[in-house]
Amino acid sequence: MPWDRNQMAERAAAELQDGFYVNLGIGIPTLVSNYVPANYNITLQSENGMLGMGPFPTEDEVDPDLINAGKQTVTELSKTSYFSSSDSFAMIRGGHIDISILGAMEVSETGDLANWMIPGRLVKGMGGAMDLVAGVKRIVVIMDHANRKGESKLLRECSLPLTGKGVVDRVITNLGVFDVVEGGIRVLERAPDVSLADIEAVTEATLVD
Amino acid sequence: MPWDRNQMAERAAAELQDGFYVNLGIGIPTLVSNYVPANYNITLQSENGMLGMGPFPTEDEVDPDLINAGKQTVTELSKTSYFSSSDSFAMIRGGHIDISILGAMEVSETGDLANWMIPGRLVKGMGGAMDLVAGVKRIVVIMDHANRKGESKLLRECSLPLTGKGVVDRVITNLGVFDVVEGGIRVLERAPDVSLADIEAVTEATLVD
Amino acid sequence: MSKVYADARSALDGLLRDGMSIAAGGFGLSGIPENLIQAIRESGVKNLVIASNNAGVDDFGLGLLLQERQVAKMISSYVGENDLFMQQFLAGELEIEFNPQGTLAERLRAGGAGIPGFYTATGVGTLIAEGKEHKEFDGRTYILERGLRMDLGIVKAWKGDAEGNLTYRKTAMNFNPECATAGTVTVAEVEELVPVGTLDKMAIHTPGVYVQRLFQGSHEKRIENRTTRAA
Amino acid sequence: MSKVYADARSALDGLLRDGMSIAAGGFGLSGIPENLIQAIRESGVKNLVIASNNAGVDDFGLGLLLQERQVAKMISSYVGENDLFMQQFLAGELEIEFNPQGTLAERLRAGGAGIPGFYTATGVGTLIAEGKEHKEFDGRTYILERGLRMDLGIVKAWKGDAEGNLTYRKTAMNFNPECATAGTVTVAEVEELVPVGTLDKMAIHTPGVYVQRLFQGSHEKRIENRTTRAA
Repeated sequence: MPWDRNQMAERAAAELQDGFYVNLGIGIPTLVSNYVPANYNITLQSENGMLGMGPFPTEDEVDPDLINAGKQTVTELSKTSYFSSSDSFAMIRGGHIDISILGAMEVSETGDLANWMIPGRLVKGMGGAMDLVAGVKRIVVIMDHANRKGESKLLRECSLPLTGKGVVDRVITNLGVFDVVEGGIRVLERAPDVSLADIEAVTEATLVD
Repeated sequence: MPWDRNQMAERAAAELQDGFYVNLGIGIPTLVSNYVPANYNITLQSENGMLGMGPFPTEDEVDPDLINAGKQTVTELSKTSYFSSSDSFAMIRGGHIDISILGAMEVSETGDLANWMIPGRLVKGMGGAMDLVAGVKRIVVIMDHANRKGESKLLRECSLPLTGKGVVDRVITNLGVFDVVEGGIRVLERAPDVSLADIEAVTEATLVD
Repeated sequence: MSKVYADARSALDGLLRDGMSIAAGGFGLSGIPENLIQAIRESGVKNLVIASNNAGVDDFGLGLLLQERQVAKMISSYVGENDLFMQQFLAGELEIEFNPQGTLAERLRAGGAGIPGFYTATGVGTLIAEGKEHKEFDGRTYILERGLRMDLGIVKAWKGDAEGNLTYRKTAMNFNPECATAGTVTVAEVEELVPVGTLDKMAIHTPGVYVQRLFQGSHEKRIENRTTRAA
Repeated sequence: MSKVYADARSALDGLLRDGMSIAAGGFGLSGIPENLIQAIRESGVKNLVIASNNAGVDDFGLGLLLQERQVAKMISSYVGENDLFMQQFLAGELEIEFNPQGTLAERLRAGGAGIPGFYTATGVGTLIAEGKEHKEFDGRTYILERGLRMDLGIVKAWKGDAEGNLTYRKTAMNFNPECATAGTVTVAEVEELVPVGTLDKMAIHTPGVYVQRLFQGSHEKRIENRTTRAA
């Protein structure tokens, strides 16, 4: 049985180690924070200028001066620090963040990532995604294995404009966990009752042992 | 009669305008702050990371965490702000400081400045001088017109390694005030009872009208 | 020689002209110079080139300038919240230069810091890198990005004093310090004008040298994406 | 997984090796990591490459490492206060790479910020520019300077917490924030270790992500050039 959104997020949480500094993308990646082991000291970075992001506020705590990179209201923690945008991206670009977990439209077998632009559709912009994939030590993608038409999102080559070239380390889909390795994509784990044939059927990328 | 150190500093103070942000070099330039008109709001920058430098401390006020670029103990003012070295030189390099008044070993008629190194002598380093002359909007030099051997320090070309090329706007010496202009050095003012012939006698640089 | 003005309109007096470039602080609707944007709208100045991470929403923030068709070009990282933007863009009335968010922040910092260009790995192998100089350092490829110096910086701070010293609050800081340094002239609006000497000298995020004019404004501080949990 | 160590020696355990590069905070003798320098001296590690604005004085600061001939190369802007330095330099035992002060600060910042190179007008037309790439932007000539990433950053802060958040005091800040970011691993000594949450969140000059280890030390804070006026 393929994983659902929460199970994918739970699996992604296993990528974290105690003491990690983590940047989570918008969407499913945001759910990852729900599955961090209680005894871990994980620090979330928000690229608009905050290290140590807390949970969403209660209605009473809402503060227009305290938002995350998705422009959602958030809260601070005792360890929180604030800084400017250039300082925030110095932290990201300089490789000081341990891991970023991001959504994707497409990932190629060489680790190319496309998640910001569909030609012919309205272009909204890349925000901080290009900086994150270029700068963060380890990039893990969470995405559905196939799109709504049933077409593989794990491709030989991305068809969409790239966010970064050769940047993805690991992909977690509803079908399993995949590493970008020499020569293609290696199946690391399969979701319960998902066979290798099930994966092969919806994977365009070269699968290697 | 040539100006003495204090008179040179007093003349240099006339280069300041109300509201100016100013960086003063070590030595005679430091004396300039003694001659700022009382009704002017002048802010001194110290390149080790301070805007709004106050006077030297009383014995009771001495603080090892509060020094200027000459490593002298200083004080803060109500308007003072502190920042890191990269932020300090961003301010300098970015052209946000209105004027820097510096000492010199040699100045050329094209505005080259030499004030950091004498070959064959021990080299101590340039500190922030190269950044100041490259970044600050206006560079005024205070120096004796001639060295101890009576040789001109206002030269056709500098003989010493440069601090900056074509960076000096104005030179204040014990004999007068000089501007670096197209074609050479223009005499702007003479110290009391100093004749043009007196100046010509100790000036190697081309003097122009 | 006071830096303190009564309001946005007087603080902008003599500074605006058609075709000028403006760096505007804010991320989403947080920490945006609301009063200055409104005054720029009322001035009627046209053909602006604006560097700002976002373009506001249709009826707030920089969207107000789009409503009046005052903007010729935006330099931004994300404009997804603004439908007016998209209409004018598709109609060819508005140019957009997308910059990765960190590249935009660093370009503004560099412009303010006298650095005309720097190398970054961000965007290598993407559309962003096209036409830019590529250079290898220690075996990795980087692209050259330019510092951005703008005619005017407009920023919003929490507290400020008559010397122009500014301090921001939480994530409303965002691009404001960079925009303050990138502006050849910078005008700041503050929530509270405080006496000189009352700001913490170790927490002045924008030293007064960067701010030529400032005023105390009133701020709606609209929330774009209110997200809460149960109490 | 605690970042807090008992003292300089334990905080450096396993981090030192001959020939490594170290970025050391401080300007003159102000804000220098006194305890870490002493512990590095006691470790006996050799052939160090040290980026630090100054080289201390003969018997304090980095001068202590010069005494033991532990330094192979200094990257500094001014070393005039140190006679030992000059002796070793003239004897060919010590290499010096002079960097303009602002260039050194920006190189350390750039290294920490993932920027491998940037252009500056500082030093154009001087010895400093020799052998460096020159490039023209908007009619002015600039030289390419490289980002500096160092194996170890050693810094001294005023207050720090167990998360590694640091805050500095007055001009003792100087190069410390840059050295913290430039170190692949950074160790901080603080005057006072305070509970997490007590530092002003808007005045944390070095966020904890940059600091892997820290400890509370005792500090002599020697004054190099005591200058006073009459009371």
